[in-house]
Amino acid sequence: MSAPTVTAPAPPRSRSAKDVARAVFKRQETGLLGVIILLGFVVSLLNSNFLRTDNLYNVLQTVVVVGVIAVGQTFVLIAKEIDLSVGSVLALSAVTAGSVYGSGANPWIAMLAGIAVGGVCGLLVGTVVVIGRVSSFIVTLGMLSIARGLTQLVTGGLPQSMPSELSFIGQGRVFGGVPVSVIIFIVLVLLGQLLLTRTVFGLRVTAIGDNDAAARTGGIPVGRTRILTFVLIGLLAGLAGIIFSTQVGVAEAQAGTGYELDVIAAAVIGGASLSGGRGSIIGAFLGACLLGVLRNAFILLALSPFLQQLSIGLVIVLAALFDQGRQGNLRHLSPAALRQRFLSGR
Amino acid sequence: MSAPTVTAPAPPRSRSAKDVARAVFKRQETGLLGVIILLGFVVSLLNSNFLRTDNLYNVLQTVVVVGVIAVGQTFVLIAKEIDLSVGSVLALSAVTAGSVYGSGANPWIAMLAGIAVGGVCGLLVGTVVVIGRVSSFIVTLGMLSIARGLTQLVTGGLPQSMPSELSFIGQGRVFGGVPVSVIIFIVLVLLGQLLLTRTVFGLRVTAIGDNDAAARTGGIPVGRTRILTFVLIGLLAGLAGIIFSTQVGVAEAQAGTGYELDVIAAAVIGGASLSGGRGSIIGAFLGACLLGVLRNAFILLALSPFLQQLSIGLVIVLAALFDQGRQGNLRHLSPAALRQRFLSGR
Amino acid sequence: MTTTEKPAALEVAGLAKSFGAVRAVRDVSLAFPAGQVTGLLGENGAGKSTLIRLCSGEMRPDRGRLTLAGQEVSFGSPLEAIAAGVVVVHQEPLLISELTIADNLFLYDLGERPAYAAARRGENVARARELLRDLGMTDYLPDPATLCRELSAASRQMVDIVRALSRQPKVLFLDEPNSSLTHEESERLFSVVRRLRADGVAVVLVSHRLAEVFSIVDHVIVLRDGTFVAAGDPTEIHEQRAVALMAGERKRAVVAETVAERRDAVAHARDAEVALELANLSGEGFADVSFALRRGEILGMSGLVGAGRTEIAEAVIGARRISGGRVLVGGRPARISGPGRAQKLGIAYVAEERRTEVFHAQTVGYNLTVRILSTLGPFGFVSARRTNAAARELTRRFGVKTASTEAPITSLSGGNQQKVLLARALAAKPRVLILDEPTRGVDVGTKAEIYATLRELAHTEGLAVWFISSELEEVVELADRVVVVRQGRLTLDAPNTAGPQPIVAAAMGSTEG
Amino acid sequence: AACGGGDDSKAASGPSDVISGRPAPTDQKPSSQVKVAMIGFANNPYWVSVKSGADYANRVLASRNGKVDWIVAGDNIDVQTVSSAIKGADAQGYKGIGFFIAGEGNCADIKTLSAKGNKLGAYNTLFDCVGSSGGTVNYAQEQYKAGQTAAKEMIKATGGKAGKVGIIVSQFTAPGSEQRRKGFVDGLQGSSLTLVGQGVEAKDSASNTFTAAQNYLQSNSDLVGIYATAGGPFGAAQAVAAAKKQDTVKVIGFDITTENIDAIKNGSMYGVIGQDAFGQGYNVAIQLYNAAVTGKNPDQVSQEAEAPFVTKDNLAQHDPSSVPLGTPGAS
Ligand SMILES: Nc1ncnc2c1ncn2[C@@H]1O[C@H](COP(=O)(O)OP(=O)(O)OP(=O)(O)O)[C@@H](O)[C@H]1O
Ligand SMILES: Nc1ncnc2c1ncn2[C@@H]1O[C@H](COP(=O)(O)OP(=O)(O)OP(=O)(O)O)[C@@H](O)[C@H]1O
Ligand SMILES: [Mg+2]
Ligand SMILES: [Mg+2]
Repeated sequence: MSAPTVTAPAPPRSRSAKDVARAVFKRQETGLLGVIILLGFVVSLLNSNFLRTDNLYNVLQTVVVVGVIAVGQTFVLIAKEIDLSVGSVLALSAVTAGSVYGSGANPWIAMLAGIAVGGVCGLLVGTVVVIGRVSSFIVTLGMLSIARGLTQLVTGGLPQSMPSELSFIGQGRVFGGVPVSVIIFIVLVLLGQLLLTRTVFGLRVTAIGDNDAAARTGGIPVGRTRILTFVLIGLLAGLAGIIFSTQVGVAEAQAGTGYELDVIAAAVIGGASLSGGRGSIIGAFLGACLLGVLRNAFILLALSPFLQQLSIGLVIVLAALFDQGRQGNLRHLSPAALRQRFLSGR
Repeated sequence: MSAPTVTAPAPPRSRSAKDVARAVFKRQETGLLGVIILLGFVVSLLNSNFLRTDNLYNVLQTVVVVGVIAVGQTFVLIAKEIDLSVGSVLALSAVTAGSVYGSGANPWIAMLAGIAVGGVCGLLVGTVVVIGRVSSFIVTLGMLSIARGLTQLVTGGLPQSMPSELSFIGQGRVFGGVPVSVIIFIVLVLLGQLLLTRTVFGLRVTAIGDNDAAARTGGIPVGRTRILTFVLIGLLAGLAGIIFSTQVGVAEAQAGTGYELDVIAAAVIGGASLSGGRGSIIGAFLGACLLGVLRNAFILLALSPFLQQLSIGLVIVLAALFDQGRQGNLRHLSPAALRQRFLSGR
Repeated sequence: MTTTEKPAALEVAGLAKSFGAVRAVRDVSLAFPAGQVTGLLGENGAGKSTLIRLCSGEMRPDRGRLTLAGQEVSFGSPLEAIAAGVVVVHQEPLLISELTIADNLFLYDLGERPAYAAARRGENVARARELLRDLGMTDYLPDPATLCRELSAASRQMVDIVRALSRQPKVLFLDEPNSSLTHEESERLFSVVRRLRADGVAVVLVSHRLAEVFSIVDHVIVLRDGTFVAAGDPTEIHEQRAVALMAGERKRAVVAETVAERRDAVAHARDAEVALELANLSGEGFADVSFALRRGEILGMSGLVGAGRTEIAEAVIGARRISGGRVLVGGRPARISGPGRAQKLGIAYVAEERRTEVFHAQTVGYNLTVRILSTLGPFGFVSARRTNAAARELTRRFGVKTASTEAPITSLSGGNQQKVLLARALAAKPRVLILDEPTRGVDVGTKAEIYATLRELAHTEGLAVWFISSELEEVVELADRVVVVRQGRLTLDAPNTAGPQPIVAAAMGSTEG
Repeated sequence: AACGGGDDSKAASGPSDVISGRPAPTDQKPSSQVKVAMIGFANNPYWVSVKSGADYANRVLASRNGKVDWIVAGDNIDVQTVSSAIKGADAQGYKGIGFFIAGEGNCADIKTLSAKGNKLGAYNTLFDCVGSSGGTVNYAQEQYKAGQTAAKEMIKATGGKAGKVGIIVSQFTAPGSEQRRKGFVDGLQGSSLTLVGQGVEAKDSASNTFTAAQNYLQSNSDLVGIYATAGGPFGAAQAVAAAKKQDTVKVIGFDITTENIDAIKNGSMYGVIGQDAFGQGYNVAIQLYNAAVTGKNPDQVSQEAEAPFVTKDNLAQHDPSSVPLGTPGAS
C-alpha cells in the first residue's frame, strides 16, 4: 500500500557543495552582508574617506555598545522573550561602577560591581517573568523605569567619573589602531555565536523559544534557562555600560536612553524572530553594523539628520518584510494568488 | 422548535444582585479605582492641596494626551497587536496641523489635516501588518522612526504655531473651570467603551485578538478589522497631537517622545492583556489617572522625581502581577503548591 | 482485574487526576506486563493520554501510586521517568523545529548535561545515523542533519518514535504513534515493537486504528470516562467486545433507536433539493471531489486521518485555495472567497479542534453570539438586551449546561463547549452545516444529545449536515449517507445501510478497483 | 522640603549675604510668607549651579519671610513636563514660579497664571513671549549672540586658516541649542571656515558627543574645529585628545563645569562660554520674590545673562572653585 500523506522521503545523502552554497545564500546573514557591502560601495564612491581603515574602525566603535547588548537581545528573542530595560540597565551599571570607584574602591572591583548590577537586574527580571508568569514586555518595561530611577537616585542626576585605569576599555587602541572595544565586541560576538550554536545552553534557549512544551517534556530546565538568558543580557548590558562610560570617562545618568529600540532593531534586522526559536549572533552583529554604516554614511555625505531617522525606520520595516519573503510567508502576494483573490470577487 | 431529546438543563438564571456585586468586585477596574482612591486619600492627608478641584482638574489635564491614545492602544492590545509609534505620530499630526495652518489654511481644516495624517499612519501600519505579515512591534518600531523623521523634515526642527482659534481645545475651560480637553477625554473614553462592548466592530476586535483562527473561520473580516484598529489609534494619536499642541500653542517636533511606553503602561495597568482578547477602556482611563495621580503626588509631596520614576516602574510590574493573581495564574505560588514542590525535593 | 502470567513492569493503583470539573482519570488501578504489547483502548477523552502523562512524570496525579518493577516510584519530571526507563511517544510529536533531527533525537542530553557543556552536534549526527541504521529505519527519515522544520508530519512522528526507542525503555508508551503513518510505516514500527517485546519491554499502544492494534497486542485494557473497565487477552476481549466496552450502554440504546428511522430519512432525502454540490473540486491535498448534499440529509465523511477531509471542507468555505472544479450552492455556482462569504450563502462551519474554535477569554454568551453580531442591533451597534436574549435562547435550545450566559467559557465542560460551538454555528440559521470532528473529546452522553439535535434539525427543518469524523462508529450511527476520502479522492459515496465494512474497505483502499 | 536626593542640610547651610552685582531683595516686608518655586531638572552639571543659586536665594530670603523651593519637574525635558510642574506649583500656592523654559509653549502657562496674579519667571532661554504674556522676568544668555561669539573665537583660535568645522547640537528641536547653532553659522559667514553638514545631534550626552566628534575627525582630514552647543562638550575634547589633534582642532563648548575646566586645563578644549547658571537660579528667585512682595515687575523683563568666553588665559577669574560662591561670571 502506498503512502496516503507523504511521498517517500528522499534517501539521506550528504550535502553537496551546491547545497551548501544554496544554504549559505538563503541565510539572512548573507543577504545582510550583501546589503552592507553594497551600501559601503555606494558611500565610498561619494566620499573616499569611508573606506579608510580608521573610519571603518570608527564605524565599528560606534556600534559596539548597541552591538554588545544586541548579542544578549538575540538570545532573549530566541527564547521568545524581549528585554526593553537594557538602556536603563546600561546606565545603572555605569553609574554604579562610577560611584563604587568614587567611594574609593579598586577600579577593577568597581567595574565588576557595575557588571554584576546588570546581572542582578537580569536575574530579577527573569525571576518575575518565570515565577510571576508576567510577560517579559511588561516586566522589562517596569525595569526600564526602575533602573533609570535608581540610576538617578545613585547619582543625583550628576555624572560620575570613571576610573582612568579603565579608560583603555573605551578609548584604547592596540595592534596599530584597532580599538580595544571593537576587539571586545568581536570576541563577544564569536563567543555568543558559539554559545548559541555549540553549547547545551544555546540549544536549550532555542528549544524553549521554539516549543516550550516540547522543551519541558524533553527535560530541559525551562525556567532556569529563561532566567539565565535574562542574566546574560543583563551582564552584557552592564558590560556595555562600562564600555560606554569609559569612552568618555564619565558615567551619565541619562546614558543609553532609548537604546532598547536600537538594540531590538539590530537583532531583528540580523534575523532574530519575535516569535522565538530563530536568530543569529553574527546576524545581530551585522544588523548593528548596518545601522552604524547608515549613520556614518549620513555623516560622511553630510545628509540631513532627519533623513537618517526616517531611513532607519524604513530599513527596519524593509528588513522584516524581506525576512518574511525569504521565509516564504508572502506567497499570498504572488501574482497567481492575487489573481485568484481578485477573480473570486474580493 | 422544542428542545430535542435532551435532558432539561437548569435554565440560565438572571444574575442576582449578589452576583453582580461579586462580578463588579472582581473587575480590574474596581481594584484600580480602589488603589487610586486610597492613594488620593493618603496624599490628601499629607498635602491638603491635593483635593482642591483645580488640582484634580490639573491631574486630569496632564493625563489627557496619554489617556486619549491609551483608549486606542487598548483596542490595539485587545487585537493582540501593539503600537509603538504613537508618540511620533502625535508629533507628526501636530506639526502637520501647524504647518497647514501656517500655509494659510482655515484652522479647522488644519486640525482635520493633522488628525487625518494620524489616520494615514495607522492605515499604513495596519496594511503592512496585515498584508506583509510582519509583527506590529517591528512595523510600529519602524514607524516610530519614520514619523519622527518626517516631523523634523516638515518643520526643519522649528516649532510651528498653532492657530489661536483652536487654543480652546487645549486651554479652554467651561462650566466653571472644567478643562475642555478633559471633557473631550471623558467623552472619548465613554464612546470607546461603547465602541468596544456594544458594537460589531468592538466585538470583532475582541474576537481576532482572542482567537484569530476561530475569528477567521467564523467569517469575521480579520484583516480589515485589524487595519481599522490601527487607523483608530492613528486618529486618536492625531487628536492627541492637536490637544497637546493647543495646550501650549505650538507644535514642536520633539513632542511626545517616549510616550509609547506611558500609553502602553496605562492600558496594561487598566487590564489590557498583551496576549490579546482582554482589555477595558474605562480601565485604561483609570490606568492613565493612576499614573497622573502618582506624578502629581510626587510633585505635591515634593518627593524626588527619581523615586517617581522608580515607583511608576514598580506599579507597572505590580499591576501585571496582580492581574495574573486575579486570573488565577499564580496558584503555583500558593503555600500548598509550594509545600508540595519542596517536599517532592525539587 | 484479570491477571496475566507475565510480571508487571509498571503498576498503577488508585490513580486519579482532575482538571477543574473534568475528572479525566478516576481511581484507576491496572498493570502493564513486561515483555508484552498492551493495547490501551478507550474513546476520545477516555483518559488514555492523561493516564500516560501521569505515568511518565509529565503530570502529578491527585492521588494514587506508581510501582515500577516492584518498587514504588514518583517522578518529578519526564527526565526522571526516562532515567527510570519510562518513555513516551506523544500524540502530538514534541519537536524543536529549529533544531536538526539529530539534536531532537538526543534532546534529553540537553536536560542531562550541564548548561556550559559543548553541544556535540556533529557527533550527534553521526550517532543518529548509527542509531537509525541499528533500528533499520534509515530509509524513513531524511539525513539527521536536516532541520525538523523541513519535515513532513509523518517524518516528525517518526523522529519522536526513534527518539523514544533510543532511550532503551523498560516501559514504552506509544500514544497514537501511527495516526499519521502509512500502513507500511506502521508495519515497520510494529516490527521494532516486536523486537522490543522480545527484549522484555512493556509496550503500551494507544490507537484508534483497532485493526492494526489487534494485529499486534498480547493484552488489552479498556478505559471509559476515566475509569478502568476491563483487561484481558485479545481472544477474550476481541475487537467487537472492545468496542462495546469502550462505548458503554447508553450509546447502544441510542443506536438501536435510530437504525429504523434512518431508512425513512434516506428515502425522504432522495428527492429533496440539493443544498450544496461539489463538482470535480481540486486543491492542495485533494483532487476531483464530487458529491451532492441534499436538504434534510446527514452526510458522514469518513477516511483515515490525513486523508484530506479537512482540506476539502476548508476549500468549500473559502479558507483554502481551489485549483479546479466548482462549488454550487442551492444549484447555482458560487464563488466563495472566504468564511464570511460562505456564511452569507447560508453555510456554517465548525472547525475540527475545539481548542482553536473557542474564544477562551470570553463569556459563554459572547461565544454563542459572535457569528451573529450584525443581526443584534441597528447600524453596527449590538444591543446588550438582544444579545442576552439570543444567548439564553441558544443555551436553552441546545441544552448547554452553564451557570449563566455571563460565565467564562472555560468554566464549561468539554462537551458543553462543543454544544456552544454547535449552537453558535446554528444561530445564524444556516441551510448547510459543515462539522469537522464534531464530537472529539465529547463524552458519551453528550454525544448522544448532539446526535439527536442534529437529526432533529435535519429531519424536521431540512438542514443539510455534512460532518467529518474519524470515528467509524459515529459515521455508521449518525450518517444517512457516507462518503469516504482516501488520499484526497472520493472512494465511496453510498447510503449508510451496509454497516462499517464497506467504509473501512474504502478508507484503507484494500478493495480498490 | 528640597528635592533631589535629600541634601537639605547642604542647602540650608552656606553663605547668606546678599551678593553684590546681582538683584537685591526688596526692603518691603511681606505680611505673610512668600513662597517661590524654582522648577528645573537634574540631568547634568548645569543644574547644580542653577540649584545652588536658588538655594542661596532661599538663605538670603529666609530672614525676609521668603522661601525658595527647588522642584525637579521630571525627566523628560519638554514643554509638557514643565507645564505640568508649573500647574502643580500653582496648586500648592506658590506666589512666584521660576522655571526652565522648554519652548514657546510655556508662555501659555505664563499667560493664564499671570492673569491670576502669580509671578512667573523663565530662565535658560530668552523668548519675546515671556514679556508679552505678562511674565515677570526672563533671565538667560542671549544664545544667538553666544553662538556668534563662539564663531568669532573659533576664527581667532584657528588663526584664519581655511578648514572645516563640525557642529554638535543637543537636539535640532531644542530651541536654545538651535539659536546657538544659528548664531555660530551666521558668525562664520565671510570667514575661511566652512561647515561639515548641518551638524549632528548628541542629546546632551558626553558619550554621544565623543562619538560624533570622532566621526568628524575621521571623515574630514581638514577639520580645524568642533563647536558643541549643549551638554557634555568635554566628550568632543576627549575625542580630539584621543586622536592627538589638540594642536590642530579647536573645541569650543558651553558651560563652566568641572569637566570642561579640566579639559581647558589639559589643552584638549580651547574654550567655553558661560551663561551664569547660578544667576539663573538666584536672580530669578530674588526678582520673583520682589515682584510678589511689591506687586511691581522689574523694568526689564528680558534680561541678558553675562556670557564670558573662558579660555586657559582668563580661567583664574572664572573658575568657580577659586572665587566666592555666586561671583558673576563664574558659572
Ligand atoms: N490539560 C488539560 N486541561 C483540562 N482538561 C484536560 C487536560 N488534558 C486533558 N483534559 C481532559 O481530560 C479528559 C481526558 O483527556 P485525554 O487526553 O486523557 O483523553 P484521551 O483518552 O487521550 O483521548 P484521545 O483519544 O482523544 O486522545 C478529556 O475530557 C480532556 O478534555
Ligand atoms: N499546516 C500543515 N502543515 C503540515 N502538514 C499539514 C498541515 N495541515 C495538514 N497537514 C497534513 O496534511 C494531511 C491532511 O490533513 P487533514 O487535516 O486534511 O486530514 P483529515 O483527513 O482532515 O484528517 P483528520 O481530520 O482526521 O485529522 C495530514 O497528513 C496532515 O498532517
Ligand atoms: Mg489522547
Ligand atoms: Mg482534519
